[in-house]
Amino acid sequence: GCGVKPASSGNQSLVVGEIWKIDNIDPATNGTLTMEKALITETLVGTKPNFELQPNLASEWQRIDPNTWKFSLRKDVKFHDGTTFNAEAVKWSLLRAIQINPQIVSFTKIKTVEAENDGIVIITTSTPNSDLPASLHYSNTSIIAKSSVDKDGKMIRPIGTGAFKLEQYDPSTGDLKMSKNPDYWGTVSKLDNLEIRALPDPNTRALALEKGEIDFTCDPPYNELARLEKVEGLKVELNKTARTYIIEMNLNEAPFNDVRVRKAMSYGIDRESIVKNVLFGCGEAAKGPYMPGMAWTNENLKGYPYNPAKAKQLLAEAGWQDSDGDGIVDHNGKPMRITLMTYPQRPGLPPMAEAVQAQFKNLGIDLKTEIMDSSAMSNIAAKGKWDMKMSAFATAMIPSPSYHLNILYYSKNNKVIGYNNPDVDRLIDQCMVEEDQQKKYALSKQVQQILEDEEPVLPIAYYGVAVAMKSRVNNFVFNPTAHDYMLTNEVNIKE
Amino acid sequence: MGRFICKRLAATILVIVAASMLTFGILHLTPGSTPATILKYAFIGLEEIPTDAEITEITTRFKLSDPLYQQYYRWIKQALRGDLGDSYVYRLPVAELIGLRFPATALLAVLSVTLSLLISIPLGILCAVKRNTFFDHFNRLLALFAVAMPSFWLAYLLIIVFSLGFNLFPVAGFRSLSSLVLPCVTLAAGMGAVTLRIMRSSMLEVMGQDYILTARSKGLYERSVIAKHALKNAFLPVVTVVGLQFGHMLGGSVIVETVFSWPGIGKLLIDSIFAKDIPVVQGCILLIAGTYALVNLLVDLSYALMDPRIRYGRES
Amino acid sequence: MLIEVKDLVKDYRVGILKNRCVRAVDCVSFSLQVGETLGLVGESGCGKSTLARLILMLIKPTFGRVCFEGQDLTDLSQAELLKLRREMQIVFQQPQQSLHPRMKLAESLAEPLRLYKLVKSKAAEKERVRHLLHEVGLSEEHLERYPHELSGGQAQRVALARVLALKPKFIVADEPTSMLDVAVQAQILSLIKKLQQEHKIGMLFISHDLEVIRGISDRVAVMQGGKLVEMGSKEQIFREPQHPYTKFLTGTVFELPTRLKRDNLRLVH
Amino acid sequence: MDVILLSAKTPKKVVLRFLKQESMLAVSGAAVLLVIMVALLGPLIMPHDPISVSLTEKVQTPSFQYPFGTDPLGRCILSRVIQGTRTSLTAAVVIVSISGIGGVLLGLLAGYKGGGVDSLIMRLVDVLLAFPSIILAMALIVSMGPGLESVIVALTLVHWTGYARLVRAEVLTLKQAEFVEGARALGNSSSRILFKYILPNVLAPVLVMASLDIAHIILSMASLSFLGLGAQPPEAEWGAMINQGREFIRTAPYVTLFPGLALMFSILAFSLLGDSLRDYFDPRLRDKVIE
Amino acid sequence: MLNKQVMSPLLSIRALSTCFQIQETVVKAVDNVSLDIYPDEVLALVGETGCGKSVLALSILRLLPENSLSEGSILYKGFEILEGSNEELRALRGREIGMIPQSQASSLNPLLKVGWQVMEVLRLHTKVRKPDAHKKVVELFSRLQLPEPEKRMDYYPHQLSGGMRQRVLVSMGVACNPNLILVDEPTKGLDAVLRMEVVKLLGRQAAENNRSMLLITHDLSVAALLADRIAVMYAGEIVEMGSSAGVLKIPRHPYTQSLLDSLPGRGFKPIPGFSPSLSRIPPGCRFQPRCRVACSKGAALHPDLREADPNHYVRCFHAD
Ligand SMILES: Nc1ncnc2c1ncn2[C@@H]1O[C@H](COP(=O)(O)OP(=O)(O)OP(=O)(O)O)[C@@H](O)[C@H]1O
Ligand SMILES: Nc1ncnc2c1ncn2[C@@H]1O[C@H](COP(=O)(O)OP(=O)(O)OP(=O)(O)O)[C@@H](O)[C@H]1O
Ligand SMILES: [Mg+2]
Ligand SMILES: [Mg+2]
Ligand code: NI
Repeated sequence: GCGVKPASSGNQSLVVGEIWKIDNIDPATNGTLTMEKALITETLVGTKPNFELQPNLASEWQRIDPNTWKFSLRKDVKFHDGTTFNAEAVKWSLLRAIQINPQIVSFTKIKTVEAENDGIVIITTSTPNSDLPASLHYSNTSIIAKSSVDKDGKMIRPIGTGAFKLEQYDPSTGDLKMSKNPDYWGTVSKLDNLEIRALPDPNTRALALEKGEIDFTCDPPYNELARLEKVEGLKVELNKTARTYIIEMNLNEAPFNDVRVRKAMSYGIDRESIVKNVLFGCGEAAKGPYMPGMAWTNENLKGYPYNPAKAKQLLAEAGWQDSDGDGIVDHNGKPMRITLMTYPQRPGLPPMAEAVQAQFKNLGIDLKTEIMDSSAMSNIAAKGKWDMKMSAFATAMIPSPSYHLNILYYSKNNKVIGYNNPDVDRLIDQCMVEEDQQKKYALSKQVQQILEDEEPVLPIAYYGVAVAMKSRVNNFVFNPTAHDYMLTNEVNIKE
Repeated sequence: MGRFICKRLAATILVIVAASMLTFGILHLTPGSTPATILKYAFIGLEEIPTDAEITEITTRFKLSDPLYQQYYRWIKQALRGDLGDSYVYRLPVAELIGLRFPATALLAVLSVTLSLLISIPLGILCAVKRNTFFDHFNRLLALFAVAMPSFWLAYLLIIVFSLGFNLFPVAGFRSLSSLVLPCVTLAAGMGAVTLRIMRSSMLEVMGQDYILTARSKGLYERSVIAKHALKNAFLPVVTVVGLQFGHMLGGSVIVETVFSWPGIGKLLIDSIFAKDIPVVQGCILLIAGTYALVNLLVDLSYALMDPRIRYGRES
Repeated sequence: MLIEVKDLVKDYRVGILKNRCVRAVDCVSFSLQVGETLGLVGESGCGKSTLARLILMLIKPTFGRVCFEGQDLTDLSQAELLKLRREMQIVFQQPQQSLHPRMKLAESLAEPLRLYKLVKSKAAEKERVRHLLHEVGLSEEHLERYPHELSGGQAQRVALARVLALKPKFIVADEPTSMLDVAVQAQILSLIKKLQQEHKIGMLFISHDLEVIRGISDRVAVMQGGKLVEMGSKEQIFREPQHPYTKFLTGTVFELPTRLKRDNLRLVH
Repeated sequence: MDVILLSAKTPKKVVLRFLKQESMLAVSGAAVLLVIMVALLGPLIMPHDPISVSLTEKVQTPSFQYPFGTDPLGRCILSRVIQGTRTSLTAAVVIVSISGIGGVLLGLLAGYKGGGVDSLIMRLVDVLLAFPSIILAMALIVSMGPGLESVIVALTLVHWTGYARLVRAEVLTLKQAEFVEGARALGNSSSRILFKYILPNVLAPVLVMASLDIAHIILSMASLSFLGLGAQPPEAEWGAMINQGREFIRTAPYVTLFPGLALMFSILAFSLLGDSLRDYFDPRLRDKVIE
Repeated sequence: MLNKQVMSPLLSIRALSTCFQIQETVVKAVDNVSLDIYPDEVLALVGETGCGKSVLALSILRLLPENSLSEGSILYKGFEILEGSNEELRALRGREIGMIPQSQASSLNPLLKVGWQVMEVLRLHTKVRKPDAHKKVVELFSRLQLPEPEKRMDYYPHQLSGGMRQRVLVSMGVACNPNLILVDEPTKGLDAVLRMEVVKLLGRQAAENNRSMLLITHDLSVAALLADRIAVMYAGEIVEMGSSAGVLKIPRHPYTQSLLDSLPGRGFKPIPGFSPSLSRIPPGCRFQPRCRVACSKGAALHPDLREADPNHYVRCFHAD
């Protein structure tokens, strides 16, 4: 029932409506696009849907000593320009990425990259880093051929090893056109062409999908999901991804330095209602930092189900009661007035903040919301004069059980929220050096349990991704490790 | 005349330099440390927390620890040599980046100015000629509504009706000629309404002048009175307004570009302001202020071209 | 000596670039006695109004001096000038435009009185305004009107009344009747003449209408292109003009009822 | 021939036109008054609390209880539109009065003093006018952090230039006017001339500009809010409400429709008022019969 | 002069009234005016500002704005102008009846070259080719003694002095050699030198081409110089009409007498009071309140225009 499909004359092609604007196709800084969406580049290490690592361009890896790693490379791989994928290419590519994007050094701690022979790369790190393989899954470490850049080192076009080759990039519109890579080392795609169009406006994406200008997109306006689902020829899937809406608090200051207050607040948030009404079901009420289904998620956490009575009781225990009858609880004559900061780029956040505001009002907490640029928000927080901030935090940027814990809860790393628990620090340390994956997972779960007891951060909901596509789009399986959505070489069009 | 242009150009350049200083200052007042902001927008993602090492790297890479005046001096020195520097975020030469985005905005602006003039000028004239008829009232009412219509709202209404309802034009983006239609109409509506009103009142004013009476007393046909005597005079104020409108259009395009995902300079500027991508912001401001000044210069010149009183000075 | 003007020069910067210099008044010198009327004639744009403004120090001269009762005005500060303003006044050409459009006549007329605290009480002020009004031949019903509700002649009378309220010693009348038709012109001129004689006011009367000048002035000065080309008593100027421009001017005066025959006209080439 | 004959024979057009001119002022004045009344009486006529969230009642279609329906967080849209009137109008009035007074004073100063002061002020104006106003406002708002206060400050900083230019131009012509020169000759001091003679005569165009400017500012605020730079939730502001309802434009168009209509109505009312004031003040359209 | 009276008039106005409606008030600018203009005659229409002179002229060409209404009859060579179609009138304007508008400063289109503006009327009515029209206009200019006529063709109005502009307007009015020229206050606001020039110009024009002219002015000396007959208007109506010499030498109406006395040459004797507002015209003699005779009859009754002497009409009860 939809409009005429564009650019189709027998050969299969898929048009994707991308959710961000596209002004950068350098894999070192925008690897998510080239790796996960355009399928042009690949990294050394891959992940399974449950976030366990698996071989990709590297067939296996070994830690030789605390600072040295040996990666064996896959033999049968060729770049799109026909050159062979080898250790030299990996070395050049990684060093280039490090030089361009400072984040890669801080993730990987790479010091040197050496090609032992064609098929083996030796990587040394500046400090011991048990997460090196996991960090080499990070899309910005995609391996590209040297011919991707000109003689000044300027990116011409990414030439990778993926299932599709970049045919055309229009920097003025941000449109990417890919054709299939018939020499792909894995399964060759059934699609002949893949096209990505930047459509940052959610309404526009929904309209474009309905009109038939695109075949696939994600995150249309949440409220239109139900409607789109009913449109003939379209299907909608709700999925979760490794990102959690959380509220951080300034633990250095009252009232947040009191665990009873934190718990009270956690009980006072009706997560189910938020997910249902604010996110239109796109997401899931959070129990802990990690969504279910990840290898290191502690599935035993009970979370804080909505319980305003208990919340009030906890507040009262902590000395917060409405003594002057103005509807706002107070302690030593000081009413509880707090400010919640958040930013607008994730459309769910501002209305969520308002919902929290309304729910806190029932507890007698006067919450004010402020919406600002996210960098302004972290700047204010860094100065120490803040109460609460809400964000959507990626939990598996690097698929490692310790990475996210280390950033957010390790006392030395996150001075902003001021969480300081020696047990947690010790467990995270152990988790980071531990070689055995299963033991790592267990340590992580232990930390998660402590976090549930102390509630230094309020998890609200797991981030949901709504994928909307033509019914004809076949074999799309959502991969939760994706940043937004991830296509695979399996996707094709039903005839 | 030549000296007039020279002096105007010099003044324009001074104004642009001052404007660039102003933006430079404003950007540095923005909360959030510059390196962290750049990191978030260009490298690590909005929600990630920059580490100290990353911040140091960015600070030294872009020489952000230098005092403000040094940074500005460096920028202006480069700019005078024709080099606008490299974008922090896109890591492309600013000139190239702007070169990519400007044509889309220019195309949009020029087309919508043309469209709005093509419609509003004849309508304005007709309204003046048939003043106080139904035609006049209807068009003035329409113009009033168009002025009062927020462009983003109009844009959505147009999309719903013409893209979804009648499936006539693409929803967004800049991929074919037909995708020009809706953004152009959106931008042209507001401007056209203003021009129509100015044209009408200017025309009415001119029609009351003595020389129109003279023309009529010669026995001219009414249409030659309008075409040969009234029009040219009535155009003078319209030209100024069109020049000013052009500036508004550059501003208004930010909104239209957002709604229609139009890859133009307005969107680039706003994004760069957020990202503290100073070279790009400066480049865009330079371009916008320059274009604006150029348009105004052209307006002045065409004014002089149209009006002999200015061309030959007032004294006889 | 009431007024003494010496080598007065005024240059205007003109053009879009303000780079060209126009000499509007060029080295003008003359003097004026108490109670005397000097008529100033000259074609349009020859610098008459500029000269008037210069004498009253409404604009600064480029060069030259103006003395009022022996006091040099050129070097005075604005504050010192303010004190002298009461003694020297000006009446302009455009009757309607020389009154504040948003002030009722009562206010306009009371203003000079208040400015120089010439009256003690509200009642005295009212009385004085009424008196002034009668003096220029207007009735009280006009007090509540705005300038645009008056005819040109009436407005010009109000402007005159305002000036007279101060009993100045010197008045510049800058073409006060050129916008009025003959009948109204006669009203204003006779009024000026009457008041001048009553109050012994020295006057510089500017006009380009020789007939008017002839009717009102004691001495006549002729201006051309910013320069004073001839000056003398009325009789002198009209009977035996010396300067060719004066001759030309006086030659064009129409006499009534000299009927210029159309056939005669053909000869006047 | 007399009045009766004339009005009998002339097409009614003639009479009607003049009636219409007055009625335009009356209608727009009434519309503006309505907006102002809504703003003033806001809390009294709101059926619900404009900011209390009720997630279970989100996006309900207009009903007896919620005449304009509810927004995505279950708030009464009618109440929010009314609250939005207060917000927009207050902000617009604040902006217009501060920028208006500032601009007028600076314009007076520049026009009357001339010379260095004039050059300084006018160059500043030129610099501010080198960018489209909305872009400058955006840059300022980003630097101050989004929010209504920032919008007010930014728009004030941007808008005074218009008044300064207008007033300066008027002063330059008025300075030459005979009645001002006469006042000077009469012995008025500079400040008295400025405030008593010149100011009253520039007020009419300033008033016209101000009422057009209110319309313009309401629109600018809405645009800024639309881009997420303006009023922040849960503050009710039309632009922010439209922005919020943006995603619902097809499933629940009333979420944007009513704030949009309110926005349009106010802009329409104020621009119409400005127009008719301009006509009213224009001396050429005034009764010119003189005795 | 007498033989003119027996000729049939070129333009014959009968009982012409013109009103304007301004909001609720009606301004009766021309009230029951009847006059004739004969071939080869200059008729001067004098009267103070606002008495309706220009409106009368514009009524003849039907160039008044929408809010006006003319009644009565204007016959031009037997053609009823008030009932003519727009097209008929258009053909009349410029070709048969020329007009030299009131203000030289604003009556020329500032954006067009003056030569072109004059050529326009020529080419419109006479279908001459462009070069011929050009030649003809240069000739006109030189006949009107415009210095360097060839060069002036390409000048814009603001580059000419007032007198030169006046001459351009004259050349425009006479370009098609119309039978009747309406000249509206050609000397208003000009200084003495320019005034003389313009008068000479018009005199020459009338004399050389033997065409009729309606000369509107409030300057009696100009009227005296140029006119064969003079009509004096007061508050919308004609109060005295007669030969030029008759009216100026032996004025019959008190208004004319007072007007002459207020001339500078006669010692500025002003007329007391003001003329009535055209929207509130008193019932009796309109000049009565200011009249030196000021009879009681005039206070209540409105006098008719009577022939006091042969061909000398006066609207006064005391004209004999
Ligand atoms: N403010 C000014 N700036 C520049 N030039 C001026 C200015 N005022 C007057 N002029 C010039 O000075 C000359 C004399 O002007 P002025 O007004 O004194 O003439 P006038 O004799 O009063 O003329 P009119 O009879 O038309 O009033 C003119 O050439 C005029 O253009
Ligand atoms: N378009 C118009 N609308 C209304 N009233 C008008 C219009 N034109 C003229 N009048 C009125 O008609 C009356 C006569 O005006 P007219 O222009 O004929 O006077 P005039 O005798 O030519 O005076 P002047 O010597 O000033 O030119 C005046 O009271 C004037 O206000
Ligand atoms: Mg003058
Ligand atoms: Mg007239
Ligand atoms: Ni009588």
